[in-house]
Amino acid sequence: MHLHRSETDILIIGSGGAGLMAALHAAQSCPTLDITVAVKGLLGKCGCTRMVQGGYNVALSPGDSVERHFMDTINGGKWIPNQDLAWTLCETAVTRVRELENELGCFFDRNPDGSLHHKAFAGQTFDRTVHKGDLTGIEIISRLMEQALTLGLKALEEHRVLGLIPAADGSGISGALMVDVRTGDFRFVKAKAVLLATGGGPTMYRYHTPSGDKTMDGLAMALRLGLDLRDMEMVQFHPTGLLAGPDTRMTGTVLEEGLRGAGGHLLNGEGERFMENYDPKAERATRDVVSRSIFSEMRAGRTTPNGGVHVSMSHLGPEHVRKTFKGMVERCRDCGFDLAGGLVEVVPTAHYFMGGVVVDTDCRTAIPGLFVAGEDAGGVHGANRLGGNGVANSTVYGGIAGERMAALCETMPFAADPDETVIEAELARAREPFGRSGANVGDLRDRLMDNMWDDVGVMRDADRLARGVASLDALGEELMATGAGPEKRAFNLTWHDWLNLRSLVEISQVIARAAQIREDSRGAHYREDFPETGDLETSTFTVVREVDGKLEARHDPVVFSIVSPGESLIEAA
Amino acid sequence: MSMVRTVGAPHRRQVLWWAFLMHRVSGVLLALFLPFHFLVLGFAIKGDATLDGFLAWTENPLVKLAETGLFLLLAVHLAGGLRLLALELLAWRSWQKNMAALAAGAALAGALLFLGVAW
Amino acid sequence: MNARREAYLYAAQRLTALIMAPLVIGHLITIIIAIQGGLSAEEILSRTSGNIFWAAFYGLFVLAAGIHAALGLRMVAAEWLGFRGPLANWTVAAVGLLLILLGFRAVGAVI
Amino acid sequence: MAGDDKDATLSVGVWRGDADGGEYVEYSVPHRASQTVLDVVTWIQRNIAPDLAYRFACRVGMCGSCAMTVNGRPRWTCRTHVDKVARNGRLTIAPLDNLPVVRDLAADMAPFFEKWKRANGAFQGGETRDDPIAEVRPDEPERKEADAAIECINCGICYAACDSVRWNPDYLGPAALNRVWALHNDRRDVARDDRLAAIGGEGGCHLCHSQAGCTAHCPQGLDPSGGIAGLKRALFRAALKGTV
Ligand SMILES: Cc1cc2nc3c(=O)[nH]c(=O)nc-3n(C[C@H](O)[C@H](O)[C@H](O)COP(=O)(O)OP(=O)(O)OC[C@H]3O[C@@H](n4cnc5c(N)ncnc54)[C@H](O)[C@@H]3O)c2cc1C
Ligand code: HEM
Ligand code: SF4
Ligand code: F3S
Ligand code: FES
Repeated sequence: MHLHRSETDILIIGSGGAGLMAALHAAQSCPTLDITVAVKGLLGKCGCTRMVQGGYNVALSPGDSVERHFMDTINGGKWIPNQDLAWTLCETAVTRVRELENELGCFFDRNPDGSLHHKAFAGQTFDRTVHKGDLTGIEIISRLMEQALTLGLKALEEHRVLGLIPAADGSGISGALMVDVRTGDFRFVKAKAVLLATGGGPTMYRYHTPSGDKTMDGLAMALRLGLDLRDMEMVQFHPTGLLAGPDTRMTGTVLEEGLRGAGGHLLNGEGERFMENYDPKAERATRDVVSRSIFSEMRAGRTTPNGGVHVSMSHLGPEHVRKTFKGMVERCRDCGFDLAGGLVEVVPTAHYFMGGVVVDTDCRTAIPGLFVAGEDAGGVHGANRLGGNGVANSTVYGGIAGERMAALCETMPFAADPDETVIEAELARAREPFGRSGANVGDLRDRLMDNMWDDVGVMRDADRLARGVASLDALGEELMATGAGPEKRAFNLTWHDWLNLRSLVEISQVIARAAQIREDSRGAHYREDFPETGDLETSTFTVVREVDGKLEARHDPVVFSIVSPGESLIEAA
Repeated sequence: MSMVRTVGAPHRRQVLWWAFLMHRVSGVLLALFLPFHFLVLGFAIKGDATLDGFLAWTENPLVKLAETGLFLLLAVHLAGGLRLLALELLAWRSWQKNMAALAAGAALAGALLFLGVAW
Repeated sequence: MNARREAYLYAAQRLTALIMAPLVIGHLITIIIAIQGGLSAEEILSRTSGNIFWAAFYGLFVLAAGIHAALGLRMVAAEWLGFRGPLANWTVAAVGLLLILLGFRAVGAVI
Repeated sequence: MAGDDKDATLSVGVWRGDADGGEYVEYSVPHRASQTVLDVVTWIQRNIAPDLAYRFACRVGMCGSCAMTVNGRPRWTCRTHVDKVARNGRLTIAPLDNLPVVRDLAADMAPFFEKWKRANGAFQGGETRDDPIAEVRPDEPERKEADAAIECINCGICYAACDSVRWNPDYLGPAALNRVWALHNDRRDVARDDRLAAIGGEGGCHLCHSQAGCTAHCPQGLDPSGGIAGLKRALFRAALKGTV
């Protein structure tokens, strides 16, 4: 098996907010560094940072404070977040937004007097979300991308990273193995420091919002390296994903929160408003409550033709709706629905993944030289992520990782040699499906998505989780018996689908394991058999890791390093 | 095997593209025709007879048609050119389509007028 | 520098267009009037001979047309014939010059 | 076409090939009520042609990866409903024009971004992260121009629709120039004169002939054509002032 080998100082995996910000900061810290970005799609054109609609949380508004942002984050995360991570997030977001505006050229919406506009976002005690209309992500990623283009970094576009390779001498990381999607050639890039920034992404659910290139590859790689993954049961569902039937990729894509905020109604299959039966705030209840309520209606069989519920806006006046939610109305119209005047089917949809690799505030992991930032990192959000903290997380920590990696490289004479046996093992693993005749990988994925949706989804209990674990095991075995036909590696999307599915199955197993051991309901994790939120003072977070091919799950106590339950930084201030 | 990916390139089928094409073709044809036109007039140096002889030749319907064509070209190019100048120098935008239509219409009207008068 | 040259060439093309616009309109109207009753050499010459106004009118037109057409052809040659660079520039300049010379000869003849 | 009719099929010609050439291959695809062109392509790859190469990411019109030529016109396929474009149940799908092909429906976007870079399409600010954020009133005329040009998703559709690009491969093209127009109207930027110089020379904005295919096809409703006209004016002024 021929393997291209090359060397770089810093290898960045992924070109979302975290990856690109890391590249920029590394280059600023040390312009002579050789920086390589390997990314599954085209530079800056894949991943979810592009897809950010709502905006970016930052305590820049007069009267707001980092303390307040921090308290909202901790409360939203149900006291599970790593407080040092959350604090660094809130504190650094201030500089980061100024950097985005002043140095990189993002332009966020202004008030009529020219000052930065901050909008309200659910779950926060202050209007602190800066945004560019409802297409904030496009502005952020485009500006990052064009700055990265001028850096002269080495972009390995359409290079899928297959595995992280440790050093032969056990001293840390050595680099990453990848495949050039276009040619099918394998390549090992040796590096002094590696950043994992593949952006998590819970795309193993029947309904999901993230971009299609995100399939938990990064977390699966980290798991294989034996790293601790935390909060893996924490999957955030957005209550209103578009439901357009199983045959279209449009299904699952997000219909914005504001529809409910503005007074939109949710109607079940019998045409009744049902939210009042679950929560006095009705449609304006929080994301998790609305998601569970819709899910309950669906379980009770009161569904629309495609198996969801309806969102109805027309009572607000179609013209008004068309004006206020232009983007959403157009998006629905493009796939054949009339949001302004008719009914549109919606369903809760998996949106964000709070779980991830255990890191410190310098983005370091347990393996020297390996850094993790963005949605791949765990601990920042705890049990729930505030809308607007996701892109803040990826750009804040991407930047930090870039600086720390640059500093590390400057003290290192050369990169460590790789453990060749791991390279061999990863190559064999990637080529696994070749030679076996192919069943339809898509069918397996459909089954995975159904399993996860039904048994490890919005509402969980011990029985369902047990069933979920069993079907995931069976699915895993079936996948290993399924092939991708003869070995044709150049732009073979069917092979990549297989690889995607393997990452998804593995991380699904971790999610299910973590969900099994968390026997209380918190934030995004809801156990019907343990509906109460446990004692906050003794809060723990879950950690799963792989030991000798087996998953081990445990609880670690939350350290209240800054504030304890019952206290608040705001009163103190 | 063929490299042709878009047969007939329908992406061009929009008003402003045709406006562009008409403008360009008329410009090129004008540039080709104008030297001859000048040449003809230049005959005047050699005495009225040559010119008259030549002008008599223009009584030929075919030549008349060509003259009409020239007139049309000039009209088309003029109208298209004014449209472009408005667009680029005055930053007219939503007007574009109207201007294109106007240009074509004016050119056609001019040509018809000329035809009517000439024959 | 390059940018300035292109900007000036662009401006020259648009400027000559602006100059020609009224001239062409004027010319077209004259033709329509002239054509009624058929063209004749006397007619043309009696109208134009020794008339300083028409001399300036057509002189200006010829000058502008030469510059304008040369610049226009430069663009078309580059795009449709792939003919670019110094040789192309000199060629279209020559065409423009020829146009101007022929034009002046014609103007000289009828004035 | 009857959308819900389970028997209805689409006849789809898909361009298959690579940089050396290719041809249209016919597929028959079930027609559904909710079905985008991207769904058609996906269905073919999943069910008939496992080795069909194409690209997508966000599937909601934000990433600009899924642009292809559909029935002869460049479009974003994830947000193009089949019923909007199919003629008598017929679709032809090819990679974007004016770009090299990687394989099948995937075009090589490298020249597009190379030009973005050449046009100096990256912001250059005079302030740093330690300075306050500039106060810019949204109703300033310059700001309005910049805002109108800002939401480009770099899909390359305008680039594929422009014959000036086709005829002169050196031409920067509408998207890069549209970006420059946005930056030209961003008064926080300190490199506006340099940028005018970068887009005024060879391959620059004077190669645009206002064909306006860019504006007609831009899925984000931007107006590169108008922006480029603005750049031409700006360049002329700059030439007179001697700043380029
Ligand atoms: C529809 C939607 C709306 C959202 N709205 C908001 C919002 O309003 N506010 C907010 O704060 N957050 C929002 N989020 C969340 C936010 O987008 C993400 O949390 C954040 O952008 C993640 O950034 P990232 O850099 O970690 O990952 P991403 O931006 O997702 O980038 C991941 C990168 O890794 C690459 N990659 C993946 N696997 C591999 C591999 N094997 N090899 C090589 N490369 C790989 C991907 O191609 C991609 O380039 C939203 C998310 C979605 C889906
Ligand atoms: C009546 C007054 C005229 C006006 C207002 C006018 C206007 C214009 C304009 C604005 C262009 C630029 C097109 C572009 O770059 O896209 C142009 C191009 C051109 N003009 Fe004229 N023009 C006039 C007369 C003429 C004449 C008399 C000739 C012939 C000698 C001519 C020949 C050309 C040519 C060859 C082009 C290039 C076509 C192209 O680039 O597409 N024009 N004209
Ligand atoms: S200007 Fe429009 S068509 Fe061109 S790349 Fe940007 S979004 Fe696409
Ligand atoms: S299509 Fe091309 S020619 Fe100009 S107006 Fe747009 S860039
Ligand atoms: S898939 Fe992102 S724009 Fe179509």
